[in-house]
Amino acid sequence: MSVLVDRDSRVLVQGITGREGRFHTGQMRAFGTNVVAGVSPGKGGSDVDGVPVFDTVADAVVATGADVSGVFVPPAFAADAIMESAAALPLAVCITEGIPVLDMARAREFVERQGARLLGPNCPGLVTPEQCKVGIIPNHINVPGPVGIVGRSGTLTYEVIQSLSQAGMGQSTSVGIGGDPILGLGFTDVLKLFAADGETRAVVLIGEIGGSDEEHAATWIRNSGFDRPVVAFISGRTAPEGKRMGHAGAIISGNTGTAQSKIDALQTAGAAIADTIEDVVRLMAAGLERRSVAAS
Amino acid sequence: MSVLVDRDSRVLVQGITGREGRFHTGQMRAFGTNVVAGVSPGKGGSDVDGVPVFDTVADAVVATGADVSGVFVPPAFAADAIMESAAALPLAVCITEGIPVLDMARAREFVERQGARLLGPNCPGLVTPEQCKVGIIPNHINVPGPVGIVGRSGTLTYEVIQSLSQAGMGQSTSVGIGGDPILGLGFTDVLKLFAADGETRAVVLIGEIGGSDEEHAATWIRNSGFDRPVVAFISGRTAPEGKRMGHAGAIISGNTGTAQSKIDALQTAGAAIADTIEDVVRLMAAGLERRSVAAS
Amino acid sequence: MRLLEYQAKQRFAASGIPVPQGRLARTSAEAAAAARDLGTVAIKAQVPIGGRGKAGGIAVAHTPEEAEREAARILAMDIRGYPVSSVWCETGLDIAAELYLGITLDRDRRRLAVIFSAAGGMEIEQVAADTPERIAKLWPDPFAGPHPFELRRLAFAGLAGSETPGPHTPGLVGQLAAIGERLFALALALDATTCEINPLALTSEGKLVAADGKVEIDPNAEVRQKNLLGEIPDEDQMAELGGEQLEREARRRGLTYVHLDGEVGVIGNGAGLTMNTVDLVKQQGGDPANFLDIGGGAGADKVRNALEMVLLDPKVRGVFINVFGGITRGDEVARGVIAARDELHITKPLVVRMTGTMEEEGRRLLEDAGIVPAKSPTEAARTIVALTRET
Amino acid sequence: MRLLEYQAKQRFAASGIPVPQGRLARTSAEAAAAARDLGTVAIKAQVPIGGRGKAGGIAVAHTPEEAEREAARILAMDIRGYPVSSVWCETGLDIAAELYLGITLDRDRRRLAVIFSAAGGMEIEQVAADTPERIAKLWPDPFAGPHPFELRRLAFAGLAGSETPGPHTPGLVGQLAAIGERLFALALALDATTCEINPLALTSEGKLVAADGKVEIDPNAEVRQKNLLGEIPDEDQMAELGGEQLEREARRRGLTYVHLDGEVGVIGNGAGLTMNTVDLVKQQGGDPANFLDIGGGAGADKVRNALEMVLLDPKVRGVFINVFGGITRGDEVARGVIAARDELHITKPLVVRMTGTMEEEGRRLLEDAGIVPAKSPTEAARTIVALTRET
Repeated sequence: MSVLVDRDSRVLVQGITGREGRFHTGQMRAFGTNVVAGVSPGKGGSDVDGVPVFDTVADAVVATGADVSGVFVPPAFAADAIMESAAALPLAVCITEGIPVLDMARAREFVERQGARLLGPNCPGLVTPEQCKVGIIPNHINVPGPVGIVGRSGTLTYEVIQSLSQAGMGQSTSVGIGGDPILGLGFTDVLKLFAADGETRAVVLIGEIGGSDEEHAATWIRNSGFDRPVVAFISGRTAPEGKRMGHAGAIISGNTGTAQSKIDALQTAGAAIADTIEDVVRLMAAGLERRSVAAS
Repeated sequence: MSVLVDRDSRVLVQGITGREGRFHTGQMRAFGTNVVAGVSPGKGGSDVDGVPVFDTVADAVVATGADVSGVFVPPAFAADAIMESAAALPLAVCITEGIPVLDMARAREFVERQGARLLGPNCPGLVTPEQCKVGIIPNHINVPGPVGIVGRSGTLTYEVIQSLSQAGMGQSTSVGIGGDPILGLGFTDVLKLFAADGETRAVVLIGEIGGSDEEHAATWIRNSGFDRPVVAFISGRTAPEGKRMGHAGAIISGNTGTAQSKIDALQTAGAAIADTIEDVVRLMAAGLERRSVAAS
Repeated sequence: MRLLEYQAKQRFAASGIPVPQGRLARTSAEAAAAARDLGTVAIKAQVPIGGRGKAGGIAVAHTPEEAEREAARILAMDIRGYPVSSVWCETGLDIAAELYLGITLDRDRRRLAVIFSAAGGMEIEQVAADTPERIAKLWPDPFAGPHPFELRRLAFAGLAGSETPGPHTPGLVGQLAAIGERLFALALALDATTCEINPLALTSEGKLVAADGKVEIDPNAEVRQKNLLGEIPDEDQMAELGGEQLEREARRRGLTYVHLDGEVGVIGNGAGLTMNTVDLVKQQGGDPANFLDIGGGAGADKVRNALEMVLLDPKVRGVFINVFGGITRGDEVARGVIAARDELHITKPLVVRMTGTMEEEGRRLLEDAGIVPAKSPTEAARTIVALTRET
Repeated sequence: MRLLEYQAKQRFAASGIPVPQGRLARTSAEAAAAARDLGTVAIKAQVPIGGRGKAGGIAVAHTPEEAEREAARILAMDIRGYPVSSVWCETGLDIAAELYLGITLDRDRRRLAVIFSAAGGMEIEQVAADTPERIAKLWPDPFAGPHPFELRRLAFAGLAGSETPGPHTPGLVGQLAAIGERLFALALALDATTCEINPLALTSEGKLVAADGKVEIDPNAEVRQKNLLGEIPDEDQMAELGGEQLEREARRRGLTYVHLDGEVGVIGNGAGLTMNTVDLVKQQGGDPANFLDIGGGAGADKVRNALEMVLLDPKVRGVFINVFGGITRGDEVARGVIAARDELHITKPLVVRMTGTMEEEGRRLLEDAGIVPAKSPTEAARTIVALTRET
């Protein structure tokens, strides 16, 4: 089992004729992802390494039944691409970094009204090992297994995947939610998906300073009675405080957002707190052990 | 029985301190309507002839439980007043004439998203005889009975109410939907409400040239198997054709909108077509007779 | 309110929609000067109605002398009741294809619709009737406006099946999406219920240019548009609805008046009731002179103004005033009728049918003033038709 | 990017938000001239940080001579690392009350929030902490913006319980709704993540005036804002993030750099990984010199630029480059590191940890160039800390 994508996912790539789009289409196909279509306005009717290209997402969905889109479109056009995707299919995964935040506020609202889902932007995407990858997570580090991973930082998520895989702990699905101020799926959304997935036996949550999504996830874990081991790793503990955004920012965000507030909240919710990647591996091994003892 | 308003309706008046708002609040109360509150920004805490005034609709709803609003606000501010109402209570009745049409396109969308209802704008409102009146339909012409009335033209609707009342045929509810290009409830919406009201035994539909709401209502009558007698009266048959709105208007509206297309559609749907108000009375008497014979 | 072609094009240009270079001329000398600067020009009559080409209101001039001659000829014309007071002198375009892009209010969808077709030009309505698949439509969210992806989809849909230009004509869809976005923003900014570019010319260099422009402003928004737009205050420079002199005068007076060319003047409150009053006069064998709707909540002044207006028409032999008061009050109407009769010394028959809000007060005032109110609208119609026959 | 006070106020004024009359002066003579025209003025240092008042960066001058003297004094200042290059000379206000109106990005709600309080001024954060009921908030639909009724509700809520001004101070709620609508539109037009008026002064005549202004532009939107705004291209006139010279230089180079004042240079890809790299260096007993995130998809040029930047800091004794390739490719990173070392003649120790996309190609390039890649991030951290201790 897995969350969001699996071997039946039919993936479309928006921006397939761009440098990144083309390269990572190749990587995704090498991984085994079923890339059924690409979209590049004005290039409909052509193909990229055998993948048919369409002018619009709507056309591509009608022709190929695509149900997930990977968005590799430059920042100025990416919010529009996300909306185009959300108007036509249920899950958009946006890799693009640098999208203006007010564009994202609108795109996010649009996605919600459509009843669609968005992962990202500025995220590495997601992988269900041996089944489907959408995004840019390196291919060779993923091994199937019982651990669900959800992280804000892309590269730090890679570290955790790799370390767990090397230690023999495979993943159900690894999800990078991205680090932008305005995101689609957040920690809590992904935890809920893991909670509904019988095969995900434990979860790693990789957070960082800023925002309060980790705090909200901690509250959800506590209130929902989520019963699987959670290992949490928060980066940025020695980083200096970010620039203040004037009074307005302080009024809105209050005291949340520091590494300590996140660690405290997650600890209170029963998560094991890792100080290093090595800790993540150790704590997860212990968690899985405990859980299999409990289950036997 | 009745539709939309009855003796339990708690009515609020937006613009209660204006000339029309104040006068018609008096008329509504004389009718027996339970006017529980008025709204006039900046005049919260005062009262109009004993009706408490609030600064915002939200405040008024919290304090008084108002569930219908009559909007008597000048055209430049009326769309905003409709939205304020729709954000806080389920039914707004907008009397105001002359609201810019693109303001209404937005207000209409907002009302729909809120899951609220709007009657009007530029409409006379509605009356459930001896129970509740919201709007400006003259008080003394309304008599309770089995006929549901729905009309676009306010004054023509008054004519029909008065003539039916004088002929001894009372009304369940009389609803004026208004004549503006962009409206809240249309003919079909009100017909559906009448269909769900056991006490409404026959319906008068008062249409006029322009738009295609009468044609849509005819289609609905035919397709839904609406089984009660419908008498239709369409005004503007001798009026000259309206000004053309360029190619764009012709492309959008095609051949609908003439009195003849409306009469044809309603006749095909089984409605009796009245040429004069006297005809309406005669045909309705016949319809009610037939129906009571069928019921006995 | 309809903008003249040149006013529409000035707005297009300010919004970033390409238009041909042009100059307004109110005299033939100004047209000659424009031709000296611009070279070969089309001279186009500025009137707020279509069909001016067929009427001879457009000419091409290759020299300043020719421009002067043609402008003089056109400025002397009267096109379907509109005297031509200015011409627009515009450089020609090398047109490869004529497209269509328009925005209009769609009552059924309760939104503005954006319409696009690769088959533009004067036959567009025929295209819509015969091959509706060549017409692409979009109904944008009224708060968000059209998203770029929606405009691209509209463009690809309207170009599908077209050969020249086809959906992959380089740069075409991008230009269409940009122009569509700007035209929609302009329609919102102007409170336009119609905002149309036909033809939207594709030049042989592959550029889209608005070769004509039609903009109608929502009458309910004219007050705020006059405030916002400052530069369209001049009534004689403004486009007007309707061609007849009486309708212009009614407009000046702020009245909703349609001339019908009969003998019975008709005044009602509310469009439906007034239309029905016209119908009633016809049914009784009379010939309505006009449709005049005083709307909701009219006071005595408006009623007086309306009566005066109706009687400006020399063919009118009597007036039928039909009022069912809701927001309009009987006493106010009565006061207006009495004031008008007395101050304007009206001797032609007046039949007043009045009921509804403040009905009793109104009837009493009329009776006191010697005007007998009619009992029913049908009776009133019968009476006025009889009285106007007699005279 | 933060606008200076006067830039924010110019935008406010252009949007119809009242501001005091003022004039920018870059010299004391210009300040004297401004005082001659405007009378008594406040002379305010234009620096992109708060606390300038406490630092002595604001003075009131009653005469041109006083203005000249005070301007000369302030223009010679350096406020928390920012040399003062201009002062804003502004007429005083007769202030009856200080209100607060701000717009900021709310990550949790994923929208802009509008915040209003009758209790404005420097203590607003304390008010928010102690009496949150005095702070009213609104999260407008990102497509529709705030509706007037929502702004009125916000205003009445923020004024509830306040005595002076109270909710029924004549004209106050209307002014607040208008200013709120304009400020929101301005935030959208500027891509601002913060757009704040504090204090929003209520004058003794009952008019609201923006007595200060703070506007932060979304860094992701700077490109399009520079295009749109034309008039803010001048870097030295522009407000900048961070006070240190190195951070300015990094900004000039387009790099995300935070100065940390230690000895180990840190370069990573992705904010999370880079923060973790900083954490790792600390955990190994080292002292990070900086945080430099090359972001996603950096090519060889960006890596070279980053290395050069880190080494501009004379305290840096060695650099730890930590790259986990996703969209970033190992071969590109390797090429950048090698080019930088060769062309800049770097002799300080470099430890490169590289894995992920094109990892093998990258490792091979590094090894061929004589740079040994580290096996794990922890090992790499241990190595760089050891190497920088030795030197």
